[in-house]
Amino acid sequence: MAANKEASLSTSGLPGQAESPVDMEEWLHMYRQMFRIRSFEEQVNQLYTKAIMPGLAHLYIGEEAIAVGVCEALNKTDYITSTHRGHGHCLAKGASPDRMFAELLGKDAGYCRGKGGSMHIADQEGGNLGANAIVGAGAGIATGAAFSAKMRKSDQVAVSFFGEGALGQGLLYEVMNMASLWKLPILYVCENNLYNEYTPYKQTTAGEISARPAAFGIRVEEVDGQDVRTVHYTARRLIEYARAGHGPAFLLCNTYRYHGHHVGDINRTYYRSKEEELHWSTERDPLKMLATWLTEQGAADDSIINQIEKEAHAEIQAAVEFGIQAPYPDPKEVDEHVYA
Amino acid sequence: MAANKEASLSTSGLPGQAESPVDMEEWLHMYRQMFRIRSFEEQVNQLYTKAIMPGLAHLYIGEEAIAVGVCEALNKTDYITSTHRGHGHCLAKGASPDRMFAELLGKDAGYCRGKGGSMHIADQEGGNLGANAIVGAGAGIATGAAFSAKMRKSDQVAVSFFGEGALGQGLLYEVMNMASLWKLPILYVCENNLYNEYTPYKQTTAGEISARPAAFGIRVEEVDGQDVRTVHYTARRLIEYARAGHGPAFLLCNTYRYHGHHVGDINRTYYRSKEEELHWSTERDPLKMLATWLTEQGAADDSIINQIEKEAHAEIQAAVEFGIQAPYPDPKEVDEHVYA
Amino acid sequence: MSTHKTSAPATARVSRANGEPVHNKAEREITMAQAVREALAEEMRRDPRVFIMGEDVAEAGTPFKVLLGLVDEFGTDRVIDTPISEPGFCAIGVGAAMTGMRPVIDIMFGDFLTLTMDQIANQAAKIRYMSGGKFKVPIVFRTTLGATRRSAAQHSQSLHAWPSHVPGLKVALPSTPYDAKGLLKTAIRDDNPVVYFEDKMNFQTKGLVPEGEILIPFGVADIKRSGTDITLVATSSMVYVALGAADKLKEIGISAEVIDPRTLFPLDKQTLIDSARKTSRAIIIDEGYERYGVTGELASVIADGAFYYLDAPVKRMGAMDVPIPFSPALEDLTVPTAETVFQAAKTLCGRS
Amino acid sequence: MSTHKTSAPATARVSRANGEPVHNKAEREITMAQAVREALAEEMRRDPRVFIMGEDVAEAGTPFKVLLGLVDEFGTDRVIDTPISEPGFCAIGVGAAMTGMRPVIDIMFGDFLTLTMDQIANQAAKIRYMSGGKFKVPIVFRTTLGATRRSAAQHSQSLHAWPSHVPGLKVALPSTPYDAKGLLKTAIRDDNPVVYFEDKMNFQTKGLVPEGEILIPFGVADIKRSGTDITLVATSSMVYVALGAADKLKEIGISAEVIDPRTLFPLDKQTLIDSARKTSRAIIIDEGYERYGVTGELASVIADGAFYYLDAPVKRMGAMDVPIPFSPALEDLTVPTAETVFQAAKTLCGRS
Ligand SMILES: Cc1ncc(C[n+]2csc(CCOP(=O)(O)OP(=O)(O)O)c2C)c(N)n1
Ligand SMILES: Cc1ncc(C[n+]2csc(CCOP(=O)(O)OP(=O)(O)O)c2C)c(N)n1
Ligand SMILES: [Mg+2]
Ligand SMILES: [Mg+2]
Repeated sequence: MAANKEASLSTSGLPGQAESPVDMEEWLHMYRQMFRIRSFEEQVNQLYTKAIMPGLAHLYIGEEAIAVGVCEALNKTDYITSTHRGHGHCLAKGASPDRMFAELLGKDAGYCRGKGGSMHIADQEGGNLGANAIVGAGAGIATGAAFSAKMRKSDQVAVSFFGEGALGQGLLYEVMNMASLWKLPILYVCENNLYNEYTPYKQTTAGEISARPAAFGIRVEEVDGQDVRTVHYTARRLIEYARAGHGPAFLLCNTYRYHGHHVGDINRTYYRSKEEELHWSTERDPLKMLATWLTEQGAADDSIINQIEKEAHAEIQAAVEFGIQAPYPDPKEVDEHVYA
Repeated sequence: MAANKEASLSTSGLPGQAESPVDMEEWLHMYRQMFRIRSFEEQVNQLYTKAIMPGLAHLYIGEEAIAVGVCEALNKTDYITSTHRGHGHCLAKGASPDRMFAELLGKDAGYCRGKGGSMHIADQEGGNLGANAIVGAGAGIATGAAFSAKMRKSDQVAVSFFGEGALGQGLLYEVMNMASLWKLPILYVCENNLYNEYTPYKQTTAGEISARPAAFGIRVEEVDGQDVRTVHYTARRLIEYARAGHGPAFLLCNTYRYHGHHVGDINRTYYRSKEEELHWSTERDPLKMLATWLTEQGAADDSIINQIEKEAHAEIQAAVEFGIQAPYPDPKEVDEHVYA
Repeated sequence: MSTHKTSAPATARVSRANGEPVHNKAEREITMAQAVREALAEEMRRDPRVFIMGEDVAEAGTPFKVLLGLVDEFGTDRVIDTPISEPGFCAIGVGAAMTGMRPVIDIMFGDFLTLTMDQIANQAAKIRYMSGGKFKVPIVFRTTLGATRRSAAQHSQSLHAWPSHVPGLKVALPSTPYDAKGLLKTAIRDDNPVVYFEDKMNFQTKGLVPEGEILIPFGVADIKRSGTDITLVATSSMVYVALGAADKLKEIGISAEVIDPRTLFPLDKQTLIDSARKTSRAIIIDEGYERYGVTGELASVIADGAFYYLDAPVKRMGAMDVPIPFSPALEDLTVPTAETVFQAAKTLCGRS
Repeated sequence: MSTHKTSAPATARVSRANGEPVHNKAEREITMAQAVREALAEEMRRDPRVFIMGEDVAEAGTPFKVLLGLVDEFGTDRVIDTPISEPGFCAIGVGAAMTGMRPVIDIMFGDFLTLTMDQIANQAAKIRYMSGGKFKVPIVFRTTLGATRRSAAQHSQSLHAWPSHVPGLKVALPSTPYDAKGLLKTAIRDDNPVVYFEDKMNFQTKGLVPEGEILIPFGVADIKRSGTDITLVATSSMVYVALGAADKLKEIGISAEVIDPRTLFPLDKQTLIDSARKTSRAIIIDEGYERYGVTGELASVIADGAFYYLDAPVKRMGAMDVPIPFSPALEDLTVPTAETVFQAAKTLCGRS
């Protein structure tokens, strides 16, 4: 417990002497990954605005450093579970944007044959056990995956991403308790973007967030979720800790969603100010922050950054096209896949 | 939070200079109350052994100091919720043993007209909102009662008694969070008797119990649950705190049940040793501890104690008789009271 | 998406054949959402014990905006935003109801009933009986049902069969703004736990609703359209599907009677049975999963009560027994439509 | 207490008319509890992916002692005691099932399903479909049903109608030790979530069970007794009630056929319908609450499928629609008994 306490106070996350630094190529790769997510989400927003996309979607824009920083610390065979705001996690874990768009558009080529849509997007081969439309439910499934990994001695780790709203669900405490008792290889990643839908999290969350997992004997670290380097180094350390059998860890990431709770949430002033939005998107943007640092380090310049962005943009553009062109599932699929 | 931390370290519970001491008559009254509970439960055990009682019952013997120490700090109009091990709470809050036995025997004169039985015993006029057969559920109802008291500005406090097993239920964290956010007048009383049924609580409970409510910003104190004086003084302080609008509090009481999980749990050596049982019943008995102290203080002697016990015993004996003689409900009652 | 079930008339002008007290108040055309809001506002004005609790109910007025404005009138002490803790705030509601309050608990999506069944079915439903009639639990759980919103399997279910199964609960599911207002006011005044379902697709459906007091007694079905050849029993938004089918049937000379039970418990069995005895044919249309749900219950009530009068087996049309798919190409296939009901009715009347 | 529903024969010797593969293994008389334990032990020996998780399942072997001894053979790594966290350990089961394990999750009392419906109905049931068939969730939720144990309203329910309503789930409820073993082994090998219900009152009921492999296919009803005059469809311990009624009916010259569906989903509709067509009369006997539950479903399946053959309406006998009372004087009244079924059957056969 003393160790946890200390850990929860660490906020830098940058490597200590024991840790091997990440090389510049990898940071550039992470920049690309973050940009792909942003680009993907901007397309989603457009698809919605143009009434091409059915239903709703919850955009991850602003939070990209978390999914990327964490997933880059995972192996392909490791597991993640995700949330209603799940496109970023899915891409970061390695899914292809074309099949993702197909899913979001309800097409047969989608990861779930169009049956899941945005809120249930998954990448079954890539270790993404799925987004979930029940707040908190992914934490249960991820804990089960970690349990399974431990039983099978597979050396896999599970990561559960969730918003701070999931702290309201009792399930989370039940599974954190068991994860701690049984030293399961799991990392709980809490994305605190300050709002549960339209309600500020301070109105819904008593005490200190980091004290909650700590009370269950779980190692906690709190980081700036906009700084992909901090997120990544800290995640590496915690994932290593979990994989080594020391038990679960909890990574609290402070972040912000730039857009509405979902694509249709346009008038937001009754719950948050335009100034606050502007502050985060200009001063605290994870892409800008990494680009600036890379430039300072001499590892990138405008042309390198532009090149990455151009390529990623083209890829996403092609993926949207693929999704739009893809056919709908055959009506007879409607009662297939209910049972194995 | 710092204050909570400190509070959670306090273990004496005896009055500080600000607090008015309890007079000796009151301690004698509490002795009587504890003895009535013990006597009641011994009768329950006999009724079960003689196959007079239907179903099962969970005896409170060994834990009497908690119900009595806490309930003596409450007003009649205050609320409590209770558990499957609920006879002690019910008596301590002021219920009559005759109608309680009638309930346990499924008779019409019972508090619930025989429809509730041991696991749903309640005292509707006495503020006991009921035992509950769903572990943890009482904490939700009590939090609701506290919410209602606050809305009605009634100055009432609610107390939720539960075993440490209820720490496994996510519901508890959900309602503690809301109680803390909204500063509800509620005291959570955790009776840690070391076992969840047949499983030692250490196998089911990660981290430190007291850290859990503290993480939600709730004031916590941990006491020796066998020492009614400590329980009572601490409860008084916390109930006052809650009633004054400072918010919820959590009282962790370390205790032990002398009998099995339920009346039929006879062979217990596979989960706990006879030595452990003996240690608690001889060295840590709440009745003996209070009697010894009263004698030391010159407030009681053997004859006074014997007199109290004789009277209480006679009362309980008469109550059992009442319960046995009382008629069963009329069969036509079976579908009455489903709806108001 | 052309088969969207809310090809229901924008204005629902359906008869109210029985049950309601006669009133001579001014009627206006308002939406279902407005009717719900009006019922809540009136009851909160009337009775200070009534309060609303749930996620994003205050300033946001729920994601469906149904409660918009209530917080302005009643304040955040009576329109209370909660954490995302459905079991927790339902439990708080139960405790508050036992101790003198009359909570209206908002469960955003009916799919989240899965999280709250202990509070609803083991606590709220049983406390009165378990206490031998000493406690009462006057609480309303307001939630939603209904598919075709492209919200996929965990945000589209119609789980009203579950609470309907449980003694101690009452279950209401209005189809029109009029019924929404009248049933909700009755629910709030009922001394028992009521689970009240609104179809998310109907919030913008309009209908005539009187200003001020209307109370619709529970257990009184409403004949939304009279007919002689076949009985269509339909719940919630399926009433519009049934009315659409009735229009089509009329064109081919079949006169369909459309009955809305309005409350599943108490259930107005007699009105259902009488209609089926009269028409000798019946179809039950409900948006819950077909198996082990509402259609089975209503069909067997009719098959039993009208046994000697039926010319054909009672037909059941529920939602297809599959988790609700996201893809529009699939989702619309899972819910009864005016067309599928029309075809079934035609066949049942021997006109294939 | 004389009407206790387990006036069932201590040894259940009922025919197995159809469905099972022929076997020539040694049969012994064992209890239902032993049959369950044997099925689990055999499956755990066969497949290292199978494990058991729940409250007090290891050394205590559950409060019903059904699992006694399993921990000795398989250790605490495969027979796992949990905290009192039903939602939590069901969720862990789901995640484990998705990633290569085959959990058997123990939910002590069926009443606690209220706490786990999200994991069972929103997660386990839907994950395969929502993933377009990419994931599978091979998990068994083993739980209990049945009243008359004087355990009152929160420990006596028979909530099997709820999971039966939900597509994606299978539901099994054995009546005999033979069926208990065969259905549980099938459940564990099924690649889908199965909710498996045992009646707490039947754990000591004995019956002939072969050693080693028996697998009973899902969706195959068993004719527990053949007859010609009336069909009694009965589930779980109600099979004994029906058999008791059949004995009494025989004395007055009425030949009753007793059918146990054994699985509610998949449901062997044809066997039910065929029997009712043959006998022209049917009663459904189930211990769940009567309304909106299993009796309604089975009655309407028969009323539909045997419409032109029935001489009387299908009669439903479920548990009385009340929370289950504690008092023995009341509790026994809430469950069908051999006598009440006998009377109903007599009346249905026009022999009042
Ligand atoms: C159990 C449950 N309750 C309510 C909802 C409705 N809902 C969807 S997202 C959301 C807010 C989630 O907030 P948070 O967890 O912080 O995630 P964020 O949207 O901020 O990423 C709510 C209340 C839900 N999907 N599931
Ligand atoms: C939700 C729920 N799960 C399981 C049970 C079965 N059960 C009854 S008492 C009990 C143990 C409770 O332990 P604890 O809370 O420590 O109370 P104690 O019996 O020790 O007083 C269990 C598991 C239950 N009644 N409710
Ligand atoms: Mg958030
Ligand atoms: Mg305990």
